[in-house]
Amino acid sequence: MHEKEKDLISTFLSGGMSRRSLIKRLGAMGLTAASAGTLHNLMATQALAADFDWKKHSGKSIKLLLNKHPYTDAMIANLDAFKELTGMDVTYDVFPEDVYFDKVTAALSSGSSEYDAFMTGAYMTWTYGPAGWIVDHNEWINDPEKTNPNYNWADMLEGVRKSCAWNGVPGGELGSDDAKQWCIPWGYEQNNLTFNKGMLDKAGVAVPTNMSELMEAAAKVQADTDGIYGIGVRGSRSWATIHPGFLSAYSNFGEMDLTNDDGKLSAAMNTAGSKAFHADWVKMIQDSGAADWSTHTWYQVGTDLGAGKSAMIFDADILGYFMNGGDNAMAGELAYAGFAANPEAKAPTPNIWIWSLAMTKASKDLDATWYFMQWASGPEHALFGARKMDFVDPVRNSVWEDEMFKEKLNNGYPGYVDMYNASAPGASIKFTPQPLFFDMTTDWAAMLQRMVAREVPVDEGLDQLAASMNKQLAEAGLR
Amino acid sequence: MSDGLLTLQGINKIYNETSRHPVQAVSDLNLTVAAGEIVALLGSSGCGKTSTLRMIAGFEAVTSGEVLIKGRPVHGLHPAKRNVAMAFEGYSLYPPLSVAENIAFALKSERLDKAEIKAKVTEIAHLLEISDILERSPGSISGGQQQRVSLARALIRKADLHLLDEPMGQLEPQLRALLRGRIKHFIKQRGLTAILVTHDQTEANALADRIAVMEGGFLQQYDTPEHLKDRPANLFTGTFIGEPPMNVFPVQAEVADDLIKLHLEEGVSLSFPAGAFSPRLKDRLLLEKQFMMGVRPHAVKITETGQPAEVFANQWLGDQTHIAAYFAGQTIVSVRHDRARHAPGQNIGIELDAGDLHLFHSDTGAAFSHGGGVE
Amino acid sequence: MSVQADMPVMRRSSRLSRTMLPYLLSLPALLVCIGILIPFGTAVYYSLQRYRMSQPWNRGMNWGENYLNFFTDPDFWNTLQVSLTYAGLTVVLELLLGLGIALLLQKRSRVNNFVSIMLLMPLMTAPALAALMFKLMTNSNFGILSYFMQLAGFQDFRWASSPDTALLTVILVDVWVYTPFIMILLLAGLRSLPTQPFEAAALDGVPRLEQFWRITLPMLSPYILTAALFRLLDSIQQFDIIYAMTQGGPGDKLMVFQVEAYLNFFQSTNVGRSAALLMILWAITYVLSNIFVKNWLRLRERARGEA
Amino acid sequence: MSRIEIRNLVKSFKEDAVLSGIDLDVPQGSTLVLFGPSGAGKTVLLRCIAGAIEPDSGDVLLGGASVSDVLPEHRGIGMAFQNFALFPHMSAYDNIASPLTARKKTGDQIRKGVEAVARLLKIDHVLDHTPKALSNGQKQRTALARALVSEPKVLLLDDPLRNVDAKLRFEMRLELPRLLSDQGATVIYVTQDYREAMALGDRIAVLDGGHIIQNGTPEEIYRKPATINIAKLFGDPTINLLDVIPVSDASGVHAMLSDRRIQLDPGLAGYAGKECVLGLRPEALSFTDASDGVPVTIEAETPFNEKSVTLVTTLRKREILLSRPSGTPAPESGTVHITIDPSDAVLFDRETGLRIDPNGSNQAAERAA
Amino acid sequence: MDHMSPLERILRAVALALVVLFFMFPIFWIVLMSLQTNETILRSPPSMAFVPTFKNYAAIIAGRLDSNVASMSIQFMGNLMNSVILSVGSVALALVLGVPAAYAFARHKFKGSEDIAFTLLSFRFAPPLLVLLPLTLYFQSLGLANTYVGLIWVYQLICLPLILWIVRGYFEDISPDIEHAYRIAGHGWFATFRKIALPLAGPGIAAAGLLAFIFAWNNFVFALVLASADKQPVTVGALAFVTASGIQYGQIAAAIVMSIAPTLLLALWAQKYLVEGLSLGAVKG
Repeated sequence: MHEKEKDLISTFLSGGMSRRSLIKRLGAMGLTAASAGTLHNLMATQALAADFDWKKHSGKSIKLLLNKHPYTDAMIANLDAFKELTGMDVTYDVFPEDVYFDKVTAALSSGSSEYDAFMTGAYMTWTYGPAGWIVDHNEWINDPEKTNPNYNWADMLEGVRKSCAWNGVPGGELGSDDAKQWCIPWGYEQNNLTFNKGMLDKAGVAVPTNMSELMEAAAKVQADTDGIYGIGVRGSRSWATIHPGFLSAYSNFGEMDLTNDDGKLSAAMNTAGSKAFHADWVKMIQDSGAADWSTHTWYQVGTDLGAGKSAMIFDADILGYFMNGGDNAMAGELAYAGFAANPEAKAPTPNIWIWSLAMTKASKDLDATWYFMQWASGPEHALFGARKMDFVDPVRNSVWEDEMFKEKLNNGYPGYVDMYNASAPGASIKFTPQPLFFDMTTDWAAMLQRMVAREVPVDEGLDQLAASMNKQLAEAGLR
Repeated sequence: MSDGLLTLQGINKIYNETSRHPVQAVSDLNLTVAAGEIVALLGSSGCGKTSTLRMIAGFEAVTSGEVLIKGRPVHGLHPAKRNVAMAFEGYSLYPPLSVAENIAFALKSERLDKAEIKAKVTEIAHLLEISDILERSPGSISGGQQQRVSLARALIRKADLHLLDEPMGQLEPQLRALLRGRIKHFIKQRGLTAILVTHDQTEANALADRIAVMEGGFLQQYDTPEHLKDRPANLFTGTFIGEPPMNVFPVQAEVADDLIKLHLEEGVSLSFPAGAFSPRLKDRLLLEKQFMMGVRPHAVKITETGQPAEVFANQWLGDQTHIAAYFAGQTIVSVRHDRARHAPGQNIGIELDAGDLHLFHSDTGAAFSHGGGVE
Repeated sequence: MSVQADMPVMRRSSRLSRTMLPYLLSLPALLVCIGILIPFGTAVYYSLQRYRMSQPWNRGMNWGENYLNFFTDPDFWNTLQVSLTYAGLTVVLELLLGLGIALLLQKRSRVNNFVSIMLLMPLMTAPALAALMFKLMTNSNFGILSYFMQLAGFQDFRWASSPDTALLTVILVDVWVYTPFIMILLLAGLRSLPTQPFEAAALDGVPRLEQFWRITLPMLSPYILTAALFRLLDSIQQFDIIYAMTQGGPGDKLMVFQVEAYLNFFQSTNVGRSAALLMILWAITYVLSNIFVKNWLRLRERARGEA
Repeated sequence: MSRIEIRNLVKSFKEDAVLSGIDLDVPQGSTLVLFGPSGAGKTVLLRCIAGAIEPDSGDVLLGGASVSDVLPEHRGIGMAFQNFALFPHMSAYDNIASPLTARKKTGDQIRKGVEAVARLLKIDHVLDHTPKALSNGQKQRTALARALVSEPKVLLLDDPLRNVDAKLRFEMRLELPRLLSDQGATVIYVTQDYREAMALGDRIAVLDGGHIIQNGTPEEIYRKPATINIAKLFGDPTINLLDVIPVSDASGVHAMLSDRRIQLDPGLAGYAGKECVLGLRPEALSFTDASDGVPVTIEAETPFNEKSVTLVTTLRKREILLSRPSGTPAPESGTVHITIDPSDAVLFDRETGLRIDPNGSNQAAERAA
Repeated sequence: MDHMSPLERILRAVALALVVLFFMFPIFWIVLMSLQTNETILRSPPSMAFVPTFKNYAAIIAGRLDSNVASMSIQFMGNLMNSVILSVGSVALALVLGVPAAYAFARHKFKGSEDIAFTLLSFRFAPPLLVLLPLTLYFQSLGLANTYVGLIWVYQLICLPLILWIVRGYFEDISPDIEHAYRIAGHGWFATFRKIALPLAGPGIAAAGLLAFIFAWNNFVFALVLASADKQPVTVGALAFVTASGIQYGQIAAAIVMSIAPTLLLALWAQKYLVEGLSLGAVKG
C-alpha cells in the first residue's frame, strides 16, 4: 500500500476532505471507487483492531468455496483489508450457481479438507449438519478468546440468525434453545413483488395486494402490453422453485409443508387450503406466466423483468434490485412492494433465503478460519458491502440503520426500503427443517410443472405428492 | 469390318485429364469384333485392356472416339441399356447373396419365371463345376470358385456382348485347361460374341479367334493366334508372344552375291546361302544395315558345329528342357523336347535356320521379314 | 573365411520372456483401468446399502432392498421408460437421417466432401454446449427457433418447457449433435464397399431399389449396427444435454438414468439409491454391448459373404 | 554348418492342423523346393523356420543346432516373402539395407553391399524409390535383394516369382540358380509352379494336407510320382489317367487300352486283377504309322506356342491328350494309331491313389496298409 | 460415369441444402449472437441487422465481465487453458499407455486377450457417474482431488478405450510379414515396433488421438464432479455467464464459440484422419 494513498484516506477519515474529492484524487492515482472503498475500509478496520489480536494466525492460509454472486464480489473486493488486518492469506474457488451446490456436496461428502469455509443456504445445512460435515458455530461465537469484541452477534437480525440454527431433530423448531448454529448469516433475500411501473400504469392496474389481485393484474397487464407476460416466478425442476414467491404466498395462507406430530412428520400439502392455493398459483402461471416457465430459474425470472419481457416478478427482492440498475433495459423503471398473498393476512410473511457462511468440519484450522468468518460477517465488512457494493439485504440491524446505505437505496431504488420494512418482521424460513428437504421440494416443483402443464389435476397431484412424500418420510424413518 | 457387332473408333482414354499428371490409358484404338467372334485383349497389366473393357461396358466415359454396339453409338448410355454382360476379375459378387442368388440376380431384368431361372442356373453351374456350392456364400468359397460364379453370372445372360475380364486367373491349372474348352464350346454353340481380357497368352490362344495385343495403351497387333506367332508385327509382339520369349540380337548384315552374313556381337556371325532369303529381302538388307534379329527358342538348334556358346543353365521341366547359354554377348535360350544333358559350363554350337528368323527395324521395332521373306 | 566367423553365434532367449511380452505391453493400460474397477466395486457396495448422507445414523447394509424397491417405485419405471424411449427414438432417427445423408454424399465429389466436412461441426460441439446453444435458440423471448415457430403459426411453442415437446426438443439437440457421427460412419462404410458388385448390378440392369435392399443394406449392416450400438449405449446414458437443458423436467418427463442418479446423489444425497440406479443402467449397457458384439461378428460375416 | 533340419514339426491354428509332423533335411548349399497347392502349409513352415511363428512341437535345426530358443533376429536367415513384405515407408535402398543396419555395418559397407546386390538384380536405378513407386518385378527383386544382401547361409524364398510377369519370371528362373550357388546358401524355395520347382530344385518336397507326401529329385517326382495327386500337379497338359485292371499272363503284365495291350513292368504282376489307374504323360504318347499302335480318333487339336496338344478318344470314348513339339508332323483327323512307351507308364492303386512300385519293395502298398 | 436424371439431380441438391441448413444454422446463429449486445439479441422479432461488436469476446479474453451493476472477474481463459491441459494430457497419456497395449492385442493373440480387449472397450460404455461418484471419495484420500493428474487419469475412461480400439485395428491392418521381415533382417522387437509398426500405424494413431482429444474436450461431467473451479474446462466454464445481474447472452454465445472453435479448427485441419478414425475405430473388431 502506498503511503500517499494512505495519507489521503487518513485525511478523509479525519474529516478533512469530502468523499467526492477523495475519490477524485484517488482516481487520479489510478484507483477505482471500489478499491478506494477497500482502502477506506481497511483504514477503518485497522482503527478497530486495537482490542483484539487479529494477527494471531498471521501467515496461515485458508481456502473458500464460493458461489458466483454479487455478495461474493463484494467480499472479494474487500479481501485485501482482511489480509492486511490478519496477515493471513485467502484463496477461493468460485463456481456458477448452476453447479455450485453440487460442488459443495461433492467436496463435503468426500471429507475434503481443501475448503475451510464456504457459502451456503440455510436449507443446505439441514443436510450438511446432520451429515457431520459442518460445525456448530456457537462454540466460536461464544468464545471471547476467539471472537473480537466488536463482532456484535446480537446485531444480527433475529429471524435470520435463528433461521440458521437448528437442533438437528427432524421437524425441530429453528432457533430453539438447543439449536446448533450451523451457519453464519451473511446476506439474505425476502421474496416480494417487483414490478414494472410503466407497464402497470399503462394498463391501468394498481399494485396488487393479494393473490387474486395479483392474478388479475398479471392477466390484465399481459393482455394490454405486447410481447410480455404478466408475472415471473421460478419454474425449473428444482427446490429453488418452491422456496421464493411460491412458499412465501403459501405460508401467508397459513399452509405448511409438513406437520410435526411429536417428531413424526407428515406431508401437509394436500389440505383443502393448500389445494385452493395451488389451484390459484397454477392458474396464474398458466394464464400469465412465462411460456418457458418450467425452465425458469431465478436468473431468467430476473433477466426477463430487466429486459421488459415481464411486468412483475414474485421473487427475491434483491433480484428486483439488480434489475433496476446497470444496463438493463428497464433500469429505473422498476418498483417494489411487500406482498401478502392472503387478503386476511395483516402483513407479508416472506420466506427467506439466507446466504450464509459455514466452516467445514474437515478444515485443518478452524480457529484461523473463524477469523475470516467473523471478519466477513462482521459489521465493518457488512457496512462496506452495503455502502459500496451491492450487498443488499444485509443481515445486520446496524447496517439497516446506516443512513448512507438507506440514502443509497432511496436514491436509486425508491420504495425498496419501504418494501423491506413492511415485510421484514414476518420474514423467516417457513420450511420444516428435516433431512428430506431437497427430495420434498424437488418433487414438489416437478408436481407443479405437471399441474401447470395440465398433466394432472391439482387435487389429484397434491394427493399424489403427499402420498409420495409420506412414503419417503416413512422410508427415511421420519414418520 | 464396319458391320461388326462392336466397333471401337479412335478411342482415347485419359485419366485425370484436368490434373497436372494426366494418364493416357488408351490411345487411338480402332477395333472391330464380328458377331459370334471371340476376341482376346492380351497385354501385361497397365496396357489399357481393362480400361477398354470398362469403356465398352459404360463404367468409364471415352475421352474421345466412339463405341458402337450393333452399329449404334452408345456414348452416354447407362450400362444397363447397353445389353452387355460382364464377368469381373475380382470380388464382384454380391456378398450378401448365395451363389445361386448371385447367378440368378443377373436375370432380374429379363423377367423369367422361377423354374426357368432354376434350370438356367443349374445348367451353367454344371458347366462351370460349381453345382456343389450353389447355396454357399461368396466369402466362404475360394477365389477360383468366386471367379467361376462371376463367369456364370455373365454367361447366363442373354446379351449382345459378353465381356470377360481375366475370367480364369484364379483357377488351378488343371481346371483352367478343362474350362477353357467348355467355355469356348458354350460360347460358340450359342453364337455369343465375347471379348476376353487376359494377360495369359495360353488362355488367349486357347479361347480366342483373334487376339488384340496391347501395350502402353496402343494396339500392337490384332490378328489370329497363328499369325501372331508366325508373323509378329513388331518386336513387342514378337517377344511378348511365345514361351519362352523370343531370343533377340542386334545384327549387322553383310550381303554378298552368294552369301549373306549376319554379324552379331562379340565377333559371332551367321552365314546363310543367299538363296535362303528372298531377293527382295536381300535388297532390303542392303538398306537396313543395322536391325534386330529374333529367333524363337524352339528354333535354336544345338549342334557340334554351330557358332560357339557356353551353357549356363539347363532346366528340365519334364516334357521339355530349357537350355540357356551365353551367345554373342547375350543369353540365348533353346527349347528341347527331350532331356538334354548339356551341363552348365559346357561349350556348345548354336545353329539357326534362315526360315526361323524374324527381322525388325532397330528403331521402330516393326517387323520387315519373317522366315526369309519380306513383309 | 573361417567357418566359425561365418555363422553368428545365435543368442538364445528364454521362452518365458517372449510369452510375457504382450502382457508387459498391455500391463500399464490394464493397471490404469483396474484403478477404475475399484470405484466400480465401491458403487456396487453402496448400492447394497441404506445410505443417505443427510442421515448418517441410518446407514447400513440393506442388501437388495434398493433394487427391490424399484419394482414398486413409479419413478424408477418412469426413468426406465424415459431412458429407453429417448435412446430408441434418437437412435432410430439418427440412423435414418444419417443413412439418408450418407447416401446423398456417397459419391466422391468436391461438393460432397465439403459438405461432409461441414457436417463434422456439430459433432465437434460439446453436447453440453450444444444444449446451451439450443436453449438460447428456443428461448421464448428472442430464440430464433421460437420465432420460426411463431411464423409457422405455432404461437405458443414451448420447446423444452412444455411436457409435450420437451422430449422432442432434447431429441432435436441429440439428433443435431450425433447424426453427423452416424453419417460419417455410414459414409465411410458406403465408400468402402467394393464397387464391382454395384457395377455388375448396374450392368445387369438390377433395379436400384432392389440393389439397395438386397446388396447395399446387408453389406452396410455391420457399420449400421456399430453406429447403432455406439449411439444406443451413449444415448441411454444421456446426461449432458438433458441436464443442461431441463435437469430432467418438466415434471419427470426427461428423468433419465444418469440425471436421476445425479440428482439422487447431489441433491437428495441418497447414495444407495443413486448407486443402485447406476448399477441397473450399467447392467443394461453391458447386456446390450454383449449382444452387439456377438451379432456384429455374425453380421460382418454375412456382409462379407462368409456365413 | 548351415544345413537345415526339421524334426517332426507340428503347428495348428485353433483346431486346424496346418503342419502335422514335418521332417526335412536340406544339405548345406543345396536347394529344396517346397511344392504344394495353396493352403498346404508351405508358408507356415517357412515362418516356423524363420521364427516368425512358433511351432507347437518339433524342432528346427540350423547348422545342427536347435533354434527354438533363438529369436528371429538372431537366426541369421534371409527370407523373401511372397507378398514382398517391403517396408512401405522406406526407400528400396533402405529396405535392402535393413539387414546390414541390423548387423551394425558402417555406412560404407552398407552402401557397397546394397549397390552390389542391386546391380546384380538390375534394380540399381530404382534404389531411391519407395515400394509404392516400384513395379511388381522391381518389388520382387527388392525383396530378394533384401534377403540376399547380408549373404545369409540360410535362405527362405517364398514363391518369389509369383507376382512377376511371364518374361521376367522366365529370366529370373534361369538366373536364380547361379545366384544361389554363388552365395553358397542352403535354400528352401516355395513355389506353386511345377516348372519352377523342377527347374530350380535339387530336391522337391511335395507338401499337401500338412504332410510331406513325397520328397525326391525332380526326376523322381516327375517320373515316379508317389500319388495320383502329385502326378496331376506336375506336367502340362496334365497326365492322362485311365482306369485299368492289369492282366498278368504268360506274355507279361499288361493293361488294355482301345483293345490293345499296353505292356507294363513285369514287377507289377502282383496287381493283376486289381483296380488301378494307369498314368500316361501326354508327351510320352506319339502318333505312329504302324498299325499295331493303339487306335484312337482325333477329336481336337489345340496349338500352343511350343507344342500342339491333341485330344483323342479311344474306342470306349476315353479321352486322352497327346502333346508333341510344334512343327512336328501329325495326322490331321480320323482314326489313327498311337504308341506308348511302357517305361513312361505309371500305375496307381485306384483305392489309395498311391503309386505301385514295380520293383518289389512296394512301399506304396505298405504305406497304404 | 454419371447417369443421373436432371430431376434426381435437383432433388438431391435440395435435400443436401436442407441438410446443410439444419446442421449449420445453429452454429451460424450462435456466431451472430456472439457479435451482438444483449440489447440487440433481446429484440423481438429477431433481426439480422445489427452492428457487430467484439465486446463480448473482449470481455471474455480480458476476464472482466462488465455488466449492469458491477464488474466481475471470470476465468474463462483459465477454463480454456484447463481444457487444453486436460485434453492434451489425457490424450498423451492414453497414447503412451494405449498404443503398446493395442499393439500387444493386435499382434499377440495371447490367452484372454479378447476378453481383456472387450473389457477395456466396455469402459467406454460404462455409465460415467457410476465410477465418478465413488471416485470423489477416493480422490480425496489419494490426494488426487483437484489435481490435473487425477483428472487426466479419469479422462482415460474416454481416451484409453478409444485409442486401444482404433489403434489395434490399424496394427491388425499392417501385414505381420512386414514386421517379420524386419525381425528376420536382424532387428529386435522394440526396433521393429519403433521403426515399422509405429510409423505404419501413424495415421491410425493420429486419428485415434484426434478423436480422443475431441471427446476429452467435449466432456462435461468428469470435471464437473471431480474438480474445483480452477481446474474446470470450458464446457463447465461456459455456464459461468449466468450471473445475478442478468444473463449475458452475447457473452454466453461468445464463450460457446470460443470453446468449440479449437475442436472445430482441429477437426477441419485434420478431417481426413478424423473421418478415418471415426469409421475405422468403430468398425474394426
